[in-house]
Amino acid sequence: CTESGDPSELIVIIAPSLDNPFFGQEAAAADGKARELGYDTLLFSHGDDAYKQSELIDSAIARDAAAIILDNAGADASVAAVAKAERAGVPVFLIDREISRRGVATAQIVSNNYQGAMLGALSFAQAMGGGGQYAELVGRESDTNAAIRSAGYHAVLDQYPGLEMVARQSANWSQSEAFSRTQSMLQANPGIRGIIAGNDTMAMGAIAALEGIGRSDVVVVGFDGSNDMRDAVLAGKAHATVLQPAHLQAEYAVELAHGYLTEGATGQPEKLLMDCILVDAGNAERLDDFQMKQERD
Amino acid sequence: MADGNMVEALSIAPEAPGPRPLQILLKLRTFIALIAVIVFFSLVAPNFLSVSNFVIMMKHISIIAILALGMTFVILTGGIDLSVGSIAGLSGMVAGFLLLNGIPIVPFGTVLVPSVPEVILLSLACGGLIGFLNGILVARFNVAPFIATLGMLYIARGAALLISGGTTFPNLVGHPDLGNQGFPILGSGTILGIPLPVLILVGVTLLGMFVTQRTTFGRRVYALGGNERAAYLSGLRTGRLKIAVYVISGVCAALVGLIIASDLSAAHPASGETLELSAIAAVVLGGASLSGGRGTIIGTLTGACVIGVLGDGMVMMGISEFWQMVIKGAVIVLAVMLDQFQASLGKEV
Amino acid sequence: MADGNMVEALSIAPEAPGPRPLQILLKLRTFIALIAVIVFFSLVAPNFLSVSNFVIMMKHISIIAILALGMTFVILTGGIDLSVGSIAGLSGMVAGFLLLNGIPIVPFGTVLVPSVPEVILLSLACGGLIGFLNGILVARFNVAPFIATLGMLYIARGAALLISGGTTFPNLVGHPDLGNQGFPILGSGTILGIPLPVLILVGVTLLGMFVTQRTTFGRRVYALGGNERAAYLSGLRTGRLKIAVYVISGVCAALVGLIIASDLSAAHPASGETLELSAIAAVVLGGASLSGGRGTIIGTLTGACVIGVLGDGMVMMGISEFWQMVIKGAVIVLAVMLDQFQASLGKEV
Amino acid sequence: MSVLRARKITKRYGGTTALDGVTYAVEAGKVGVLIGENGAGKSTLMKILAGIEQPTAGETLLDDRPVRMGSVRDAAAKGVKIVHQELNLCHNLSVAENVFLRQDGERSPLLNRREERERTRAILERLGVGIDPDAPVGTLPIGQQQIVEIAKALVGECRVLILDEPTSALSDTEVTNLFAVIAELKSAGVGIVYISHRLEELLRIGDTITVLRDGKVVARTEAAEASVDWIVEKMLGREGVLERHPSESGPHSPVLSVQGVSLPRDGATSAAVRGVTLDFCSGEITAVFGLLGAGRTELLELVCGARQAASGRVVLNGQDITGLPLPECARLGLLLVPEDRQRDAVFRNFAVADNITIASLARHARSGVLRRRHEDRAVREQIADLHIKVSDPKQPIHSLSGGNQQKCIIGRALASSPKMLLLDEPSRGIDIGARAEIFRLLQSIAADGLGVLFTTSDVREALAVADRIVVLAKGRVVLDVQAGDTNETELVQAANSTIRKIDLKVAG
Ligand SMILES: Nc1ncnc2c1ncn2[C@@H]1O[C@H](COP(=O)(O)OP(=O)(O)OP(=O)(O)O)[C@@H](O)[C@H]1O
Ligand SMILES: Nc1ncnc2c1ncn2[C@@H]1O[C@H](COP(=O)(O)OP(=O)(O)OP(=O)(O)O)[C@@H](O)[C@H]1O
Ligand SMILES: [Mg+2]
Ligand SMILES: [Mg+2]
Repeated sequence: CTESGDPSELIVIIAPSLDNPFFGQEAAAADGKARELGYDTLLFSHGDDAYKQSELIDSAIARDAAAIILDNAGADASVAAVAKAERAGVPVFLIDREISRRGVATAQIVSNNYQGAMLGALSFAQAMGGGGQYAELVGRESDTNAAIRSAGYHAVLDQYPGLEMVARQSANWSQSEAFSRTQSMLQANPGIRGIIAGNDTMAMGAIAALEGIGRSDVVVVGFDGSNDMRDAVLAGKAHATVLQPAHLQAEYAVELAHGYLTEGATGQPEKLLMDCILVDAGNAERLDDFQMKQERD
Repeated sequence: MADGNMVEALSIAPEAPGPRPLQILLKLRTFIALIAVIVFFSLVAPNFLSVSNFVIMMKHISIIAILALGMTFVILTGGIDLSVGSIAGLSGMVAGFLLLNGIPIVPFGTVLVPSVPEVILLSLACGGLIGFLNGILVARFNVAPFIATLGMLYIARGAALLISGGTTFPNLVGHPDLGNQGFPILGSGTILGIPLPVLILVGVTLLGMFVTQRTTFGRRVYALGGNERAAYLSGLRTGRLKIAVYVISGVCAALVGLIIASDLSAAHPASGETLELSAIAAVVLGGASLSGGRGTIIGTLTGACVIGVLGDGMVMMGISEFWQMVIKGAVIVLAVMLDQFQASLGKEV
Repeated sequence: MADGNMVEALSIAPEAPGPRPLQILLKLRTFIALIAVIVFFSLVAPNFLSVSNFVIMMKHISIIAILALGMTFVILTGGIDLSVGSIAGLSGMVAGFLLLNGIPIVPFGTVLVPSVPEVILLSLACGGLIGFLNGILVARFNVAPFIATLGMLYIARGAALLISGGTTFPNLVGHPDLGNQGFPILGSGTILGIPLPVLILVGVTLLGMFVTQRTTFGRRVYALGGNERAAYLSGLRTGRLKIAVYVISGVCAALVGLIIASDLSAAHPASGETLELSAIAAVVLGGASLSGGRGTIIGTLTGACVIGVLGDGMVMMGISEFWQMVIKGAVIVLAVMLDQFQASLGKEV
Repeated sequence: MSVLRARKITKRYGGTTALDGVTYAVEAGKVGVLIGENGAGKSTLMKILAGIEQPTAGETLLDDRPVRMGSVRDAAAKGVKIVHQELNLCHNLSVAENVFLRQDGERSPLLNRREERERTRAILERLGVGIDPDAPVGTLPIGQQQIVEIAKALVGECRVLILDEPTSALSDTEVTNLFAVIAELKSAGVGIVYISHRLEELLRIGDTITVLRDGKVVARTEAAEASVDWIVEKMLGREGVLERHPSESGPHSPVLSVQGVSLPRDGATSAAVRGVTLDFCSGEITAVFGLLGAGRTELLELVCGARQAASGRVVLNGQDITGLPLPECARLGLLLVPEDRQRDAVFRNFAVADNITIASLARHARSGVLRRRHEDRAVREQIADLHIKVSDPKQPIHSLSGGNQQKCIIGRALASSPKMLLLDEPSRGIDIGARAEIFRLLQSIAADGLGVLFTTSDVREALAVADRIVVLAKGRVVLDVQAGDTNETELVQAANSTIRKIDLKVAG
């Protein structure tokens, strides 16, 4: 796409938070693409507060935004807000997370969190040798994604009779909380041989806790595919993470939006599930800023 | 209000002698700030100055304003209510639960399906109940309001999460078979183009003005905040008064929770988080004193408008999230500095 | 302390006459609660009762305890500091910035690379500065502490986000070429198996006890909280005292921010969020009065231990987040109810 | 010669002029007495001398050199100490800590508790009381607190000592002890300013007497040449204040009776009120006289429901109201006019009108909604009846003088249609003119058939105003007589009859 959009047109990008590397990258990617296509942009975050998201969408409507790129604040709680924008004639392009109803958003280019979680869990189970004690760090329990990822993990892990979950705690997506909770969980259950975390930030907290007591025999798996986690995988501190193609999604969503604004249709089905990619020692080098660099061959 | 002018309406504090024009300017400072903010954003933020945007802003303001109006009563008595955000979250969840699951009558194995008005009443009652517990802790057990409501903040939030196990209650549109449709109207309906939440806000404001200015209850609340010992020795039932203001605050918070859940057609257990801080800020911006006895409904409404307009305006201008936080903090501090400046103009040591 | 026994150490509140054994039990209630909590978890949580777990718990406690010790001074004067969590976040970010980027000297186009001790001092100074601003607002501009520090909460958090544009400063291990290695030791180092943060906590506690009990400054802080007007009329520089306590709180908060960043070898702008509430809860659990003049360092330390042990113990037991929240809230309220009960035993009307 | 001098001091607070070109000198080795009605400006003048307030115009001179008393510290450093009218103590600190609050850290930032304790003990002994230096101030009775307040001023160097109503809560012996200390200081060359509303005290202690009226010095003389009548005349510009108005007593019917009530002192072993049995009648003024700590406040608080009796009954018009909470008692017509006006009665955030009606709002409301016109009328009536000097009922109450504020509080009680008017030290901190007016008011209220019960620490007041006098000592009724059948000596002896030994025990 080289042709330029109407310069006065505005694309509003709303992400859950701008102080998390994943969402930060995602927003930056969308922002970069939109500017490249000649749009004005505004970047906001809703902090996983569905009502704040609704207010931000109101503001986007008031600003006559041409389109909204949204990483939403909850599959169920976002439906009404997205519908409101569409009613007001502002097409909404969802990225990363889906909403629970079809036919509301113009497009949903979302990670298949469930599939990704299963990938991670499978790799985790294999690294654990199909047995042993493990702990799970869950994201903020009121977040849809925390539940979906946890469900994906358990869809696989529960199939292994040898794997025993001895602790499960929420660390609210936070590194320092994951850090201190992991320390306590390890105290209670020194037999833990694996920790599977709902995102990379929490996995990094778990790794710091493990390093603190000098344990390198614990399998850690995260989710997101951040650079920090990549480095940990390369250093052998973590086993794997699951890359959500944040960069690709965001850019693709902007391109779809551009197509929709210039041609009146995306030419694609509403929902596009992008599969996640497992990142482990084998391919971690190619990971950068939430995208896999092109393979050399 | 009815027989007073704008200046009077802003403050029931006894008029301090001093240079009149400056006094009036300071008394009206929240209004002036509001107008300044509106003029500023009209100039710099595209599409800010439009009827539709004002309607939307009023709707946003209604959330924070209704919380703040309830909080005003608590702050007038010299208390504080940190639990309002959690109460809002909890009441939304209660409504969601009732709409989706009804009330299971375990011994009979049946389920009672309450109608939407009943759901609303039950949720409001739930907010009132938490407020009542706050009040009991403060009035009967002498727990400092900050601590009592801080504890309740955690308890109510935990309860909200427990109701659904942390998940969202989706799609609260009700079902024709069950006769419990219509819940989303509360938050997203309009009458003559005016959103229902705005009309509710108008109603709550008028009621609040009436109660503070025309009823014995209102007068007693000011007395209690002005001098608790004197209020007690004058025969006021200070304990009941305190309980009542926390109930009012709880009910207002529950109303906000309902509006949010209704507007989203979904109830999220984390909704309302940190709203208490904005509500307190609005009350204080509106000229109320945290030590009690001073503050007005109109002042609080103006304070909420400033916070709301500032928030929306900054978003429309595209100011970065981070700067928004800094500006919000600075505005709160600045407003209270002005308040102190006004107070010092007519102060005795 | 040196000349008193444990009972005395817990409270400087005037001794009320009353049934002695009950009085003592109540005075020691935080200790008793702590012991009860420890005994309980020893019975139900696997491996709770082990040296290594206690070391780790002490480390977790040190975070909240250091914040709470600084906060104790503020609360003793009758103030409150809501900004400590944000200050912790900000100071971590300042340290991260200095370690990764140094101090750019723009006119010369060069960069000054501070050593780790310099980084630590600068970050602490930054916390002290924010505390100083809080103090100025409270003492010179008469802004209510709740509001002044609420404003600062937003401002400092915004600043923390602005420093890095919202991202984390990763991998704060320094670089041999720059001579700024060793930062992670602060948080994760140990001496004779005892984590450095715990030793820092011990140091801060001893210092705090010394200052509150043996210095004129400490006495004056109590006087200020007991009766501000009396303190003023006795010739105390109440303004400076207030500024000083906020600076102390700010520096302690910055210290906590450094420990967190150092322990994780990474500085995250959102770190420390809502820690202020736990810190306040710890101080109040420790028997301090939010209206000032009553409270002790040892009490606060005990309060922080209760909160820390409770938190860790519940995690080890595997209690769900939701119930943890409810229990935390209930404990706070209950503790203060007991406090009031004790007070009422020797009260005048 | 004068140590400290105020020259042409003017002080304005907003619109009010508290001091208007006052010149006043404190002389070394002399006690200068300052007297004037409430609001005459005495405290304001002293606050300026002590650096707490800054004058709008005029200057202060120390040893005839102009100085700036910029702060309390400034003044204290120059040896000017002040004992304030109100108690300014930190209840959470011990006696010694309070006494040394100002002077601690003279030399180092570290505390020397032992030395403080010893020096405090010495000072307290000088004042003739055996208060434990380690006792928390909050647990001391008001009288002892006032002594601690005085002790604070006696630490360290002192050239000028200002005592602003230091004896309002002291017993006669304590006053005597204080006067001995003052005499000591005097001979050591300290210049003393003494302010009090107790006229006979002033004549006893003073060397010179200065009368202040409406912020101006109106008279000044040697104490030897002054008399109570002279002072009163200068203060008020008229003569004669408290005359006995025997009530035209009709047949009185009993309204309120307390039967064998006891009330334990908080936490302590001895009771604050012990087995008191009394009947109070309509149309009769009863004065409860006693020394500090006699339990007068407790008795009134017990009657109005603020405290619950440990034993005995309270009966109002035949109805047993024992144990009813205060709001119920208030509704039944027993509302207390408390002793500490500022702390317990005045709503500073309210106008005069709202202060008057707050206890009787229900009367001006229909199902909770205020009828403003109705309320307004009642307020105007009350203001007229009680001669409250206000320009507008909407005026903030804190702009009124103490006497007028007190009238508002009495008006509040009257507006709630009391069965019996209960007043705790209604004349405390009120100048003699306002006092006379208030007592005339009580007499006219009684003449209208309402029973009045008030407490007082002033025998003459009791004799002049009351129909009947009850003397309490150590919580017991030691005398119950008609005012016409007794005299000052008998009353004072009765009040002192049992309290001496016990007082010492309490103190020790
Ligand atoms: N801080 C203040 N602000 C406004 N007016 C004040 C202030 N302090 C005193 N005044 C006024 O100044 C006048 C003098 O007050 P001051 O306290 O000096 O009287 P006083 O002679 O000490 O009376 P009292 O016998 O009641 O102690 C009064 O009219 C009072 O209302
Ligand atoms: N906080 C307290 N702790 C212990 N004892 C107290 C306290 N307050 C008052 N008392 C005691 O109760 C008794 C009654 O006190 P109070 O001063 O009310 O008496 P009173 O007769 O009303 O005197 P007055 O009204 O002249 O001050 C006193 O002996 C006093 O020592
Ligand atoms: Mg005075
Ligand atoms: Mg008394």
